[in-house]
Amino acid sequence: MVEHLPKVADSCAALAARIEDGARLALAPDYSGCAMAVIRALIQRDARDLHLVGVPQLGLQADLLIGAGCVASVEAAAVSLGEQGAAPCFTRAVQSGAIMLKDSTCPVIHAGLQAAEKGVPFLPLRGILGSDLVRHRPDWRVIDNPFAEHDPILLVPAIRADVALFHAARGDAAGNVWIGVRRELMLMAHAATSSLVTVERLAEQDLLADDQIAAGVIPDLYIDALALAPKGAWPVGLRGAYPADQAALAAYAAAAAKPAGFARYLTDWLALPDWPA
Amino acid sequence: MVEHLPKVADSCAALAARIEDGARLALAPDYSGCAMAVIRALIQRDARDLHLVGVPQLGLQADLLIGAGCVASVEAAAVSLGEQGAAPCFTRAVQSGAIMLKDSTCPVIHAGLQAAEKGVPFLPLRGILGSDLVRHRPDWRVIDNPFAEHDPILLVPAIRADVALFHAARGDAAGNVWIGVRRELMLMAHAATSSLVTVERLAEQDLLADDQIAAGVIPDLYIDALALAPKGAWPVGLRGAYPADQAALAAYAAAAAKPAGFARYLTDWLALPDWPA
Amino acid sequence: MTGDARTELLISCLADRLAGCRHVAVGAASPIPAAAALLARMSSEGRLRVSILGSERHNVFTDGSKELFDCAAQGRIDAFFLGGGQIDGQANLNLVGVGGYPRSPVRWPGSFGSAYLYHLVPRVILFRLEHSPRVLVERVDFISAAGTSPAHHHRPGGPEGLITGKAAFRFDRALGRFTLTHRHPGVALADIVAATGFAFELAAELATTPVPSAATLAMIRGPVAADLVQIYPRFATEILTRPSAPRPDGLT
Amino acid sequence: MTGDARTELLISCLADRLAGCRHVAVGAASPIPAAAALLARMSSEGRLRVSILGSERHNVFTDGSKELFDCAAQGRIDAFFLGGGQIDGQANLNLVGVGGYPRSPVRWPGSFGSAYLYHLVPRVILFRLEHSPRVLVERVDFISAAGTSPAHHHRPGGPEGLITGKAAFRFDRALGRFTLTHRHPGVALADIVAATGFAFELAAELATTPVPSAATLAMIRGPVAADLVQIYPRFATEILTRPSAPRPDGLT
Repeated sequence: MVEHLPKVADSCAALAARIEDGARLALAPDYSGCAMAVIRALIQRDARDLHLVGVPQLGLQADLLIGAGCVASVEAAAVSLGEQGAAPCFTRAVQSGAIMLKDSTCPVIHAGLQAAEKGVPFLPLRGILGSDLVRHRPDWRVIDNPFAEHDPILLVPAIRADVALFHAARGDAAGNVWIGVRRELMLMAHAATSSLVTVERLAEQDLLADDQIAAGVIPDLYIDALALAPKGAWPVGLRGAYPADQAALAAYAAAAAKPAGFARYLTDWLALPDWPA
Repeated sequence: MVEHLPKVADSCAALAARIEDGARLALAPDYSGCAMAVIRALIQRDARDLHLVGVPQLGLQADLLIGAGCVASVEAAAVSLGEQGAAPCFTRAVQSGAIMLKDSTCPVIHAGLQAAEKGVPFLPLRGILGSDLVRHRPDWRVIDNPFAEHDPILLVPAIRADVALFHAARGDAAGNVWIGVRRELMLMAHAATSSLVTVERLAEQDLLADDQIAAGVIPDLYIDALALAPKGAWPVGLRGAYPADQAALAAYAAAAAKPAGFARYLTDWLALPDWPA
Repeated sequence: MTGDARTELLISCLADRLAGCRHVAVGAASPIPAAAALLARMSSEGRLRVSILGSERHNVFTDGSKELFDCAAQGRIDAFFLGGGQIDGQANLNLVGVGGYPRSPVRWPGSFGSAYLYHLVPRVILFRLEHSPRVLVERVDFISAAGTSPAHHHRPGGPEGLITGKAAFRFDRALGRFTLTHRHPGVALADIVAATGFAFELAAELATTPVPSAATLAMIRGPVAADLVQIYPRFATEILTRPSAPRPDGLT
Repeated sequence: MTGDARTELLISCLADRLAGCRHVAVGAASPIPAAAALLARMSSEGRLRVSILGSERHNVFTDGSKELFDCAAQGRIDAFFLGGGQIDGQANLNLVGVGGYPRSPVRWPGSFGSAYLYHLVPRVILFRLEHSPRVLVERVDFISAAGTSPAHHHRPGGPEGLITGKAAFRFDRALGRFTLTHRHPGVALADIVAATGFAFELAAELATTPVPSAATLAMIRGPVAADLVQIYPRFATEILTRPSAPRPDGLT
């Protein structure tokens, strides 16, 4: 493969600095690739008015950002800490009205991203009709399928994020990122204007040089900046690398159950001298 | 990974026998994965009234099937022999009206397959308006984008093939197929009711067991039958395995330029005692 | 019934609902449905495919998290399990919250893929362990996924029935009503009526949910638990393979 | 001009049209545009990305053959080359056939992606070596891809100009007309007029296409040819790196 200009940034803070206040930010769920070290840097730089898009749902990343006051709105199929239960900051922010909520459902998020990927204003989707989600989403439309009679169908608008932020196992000097079967990260990258990525490690070789590896790679064409972040998803896991740190997640869930507990947790987390790699 | 029931068929003839007369058959272009050995078996069994869908264009496979009288219609963005020039049997069949032609353009085929993949009746697509293709495709629609004003946009219907037929580098006993970066083959498989595949070789191991390999694999969930066919794409090439046999393609193009030459070529080709592996 | 015996009964009961399926998908954080799917797979001699979200072993998807939904729309998934914070008599599901929207005093994570899969998977089996008037309500506060649709809507899928910690209901899609078909061993009809917040029909013959056979129990405690340990380690080791407590009545 | 010198001139001329681009894509079976793109890339010190369909080296796509089209719609491709069996004065392209449809007495392979990319790639450079009245027609027999669109249509892309074996035209999208801006060395205006089947404007100052500098020629014959040999072996070895025949007029 031809070499492209290198894109490896110096730090997670440098990546966080590229995410402007008010940006529409697409994030992965806890089972996929979470760039937790950049989330910390975003909170450290006191980011404001972020509009989060969960692809298709959100977990710890969102709960931290919401608790830290960085978030104006959330569009997702769900926000939760998975086995650790509800996302406490999210729940409080919804109940207090501190964030604007765009409740969705998984395939709508995927279809909205695919619409952005294809550069079309909308995509149709089966099902969903009759759900109260439709009533509360004035940006969705129901039309009669023009290819049939009396066949209502939902149209969902393209979801164009300013930034897709995620973590992956490997990157190379050109900015190619190996994501393996976690193709929702590729969809995010295609659909977003810019993509910022942290990786566990930098590969020596060009990730596109070997077809076997290339099949799981997002080419640098879509990647705007890359930073090295070993254990960058912690305390959530990274497929093939490390499992979620359930003890750390449980500690978070317990602390964040009350606002004061969350505040103490955040202070400690931001003050950690080193990322626990 | 969990073992699924094996799907390795005994022969290319067995695969060809699964493609019924009148079937809508999705085929790959010459640069992707052509199951040429099954094409020969289809002609040997005297298949009739096939409706070919080029994903998104067609080459030698289509020209042979058309020349042999197996084809009722063709839907494709183009049919050609690439560097060897026009596809002679296709050209003659269009000019004589022997086949029904649904002229398309690459992204419409992809969008139609994606609509089938998503189980929706249509997908919107930018561009294309003003092309005479639209005038000649009564199955396409132009609507006003419901999310904007005075913004006409093309809707293209789902392309649901009965069978996707293609060739790939590797398969395993369960029927998993490695296609690497040739993801149009995955889209074909998702979009078709059934998928029949020939492979260069059978892998010993489960192709889904290792994430690095799995990223380029169509899972057996979508594969109905698999046959071993070394050099199964010949005389067209297979990425990573062998290049196109330009001499053989030139010989075909020269012979097929006239109907009598094609007939002689076909007789010889069908009579080849062994596949030239 | 001890917790373990009830869990085994439910696994067996849910597995029975998968008879004849070629492919069942199970969502995340669903240990009992996952165990049921694996049990049904073993009973089918491998003919039933099981896709468990969150599992690496029981998940062949290679096209990202959209693939499950595309796969369902292609008609390649025959059965799925759904639950909800509230389930009403018309089989509407609420996974969003209670007491007003959007600032719901009780707020749950969200609808996930329910609004979609409920319409596209032919056999959706509703499962909720808690059988109480706060879960089984007359009318949900928020419809995440609608139990029924107008006849002209494209809807190949929908609810097949509801299984709880106390009983099993069949759902009639045309009538839009549940019918109580089974009570679990040791559960009185009056208990079910009192714990159910919606009106329902009563089957002509109310059966008792069959207890799992010794062979089934052996499968659950052996290969099913062994298989499940990778996804739900606590559930598999603490619930399924724990030496059983003495069971005074032979089962419960 | 000998064939080789004209080829080099065209490569240089097409490469000039890519100034300022970040990403140019080149379709299959397009050796001269591919060479031009590689030349422009070398001149840009790597800032220009080149995607050549059919190349494994100059093609980073990993999402199948749809990715080129999605990528264009995302605004990530700045320039593309298109040609056609017929090109008319309104920049309509015909890749389908001549003399009636569908049973066209002259039938070409088909429209490929032209109908789409022409609308979505900002800078589409039309290129056709043959400059004759049968190619450059008043009105194409079949519009594969429309040169212009009504103002309210979503159309971020369109034709920038047309380069042939004889000349270069600029296209005015608002007027829907070509303007002749350059004649290639040794080509008379009268020859161009006679060979062009459509009416066109004449630039206030008709320039002569600049011949490639010695440095450019060295790049074409050296690294560009070496790079291209994997995709177009015959073109790269026989045309670009063949020892030049004596050139009576110094170039042509």
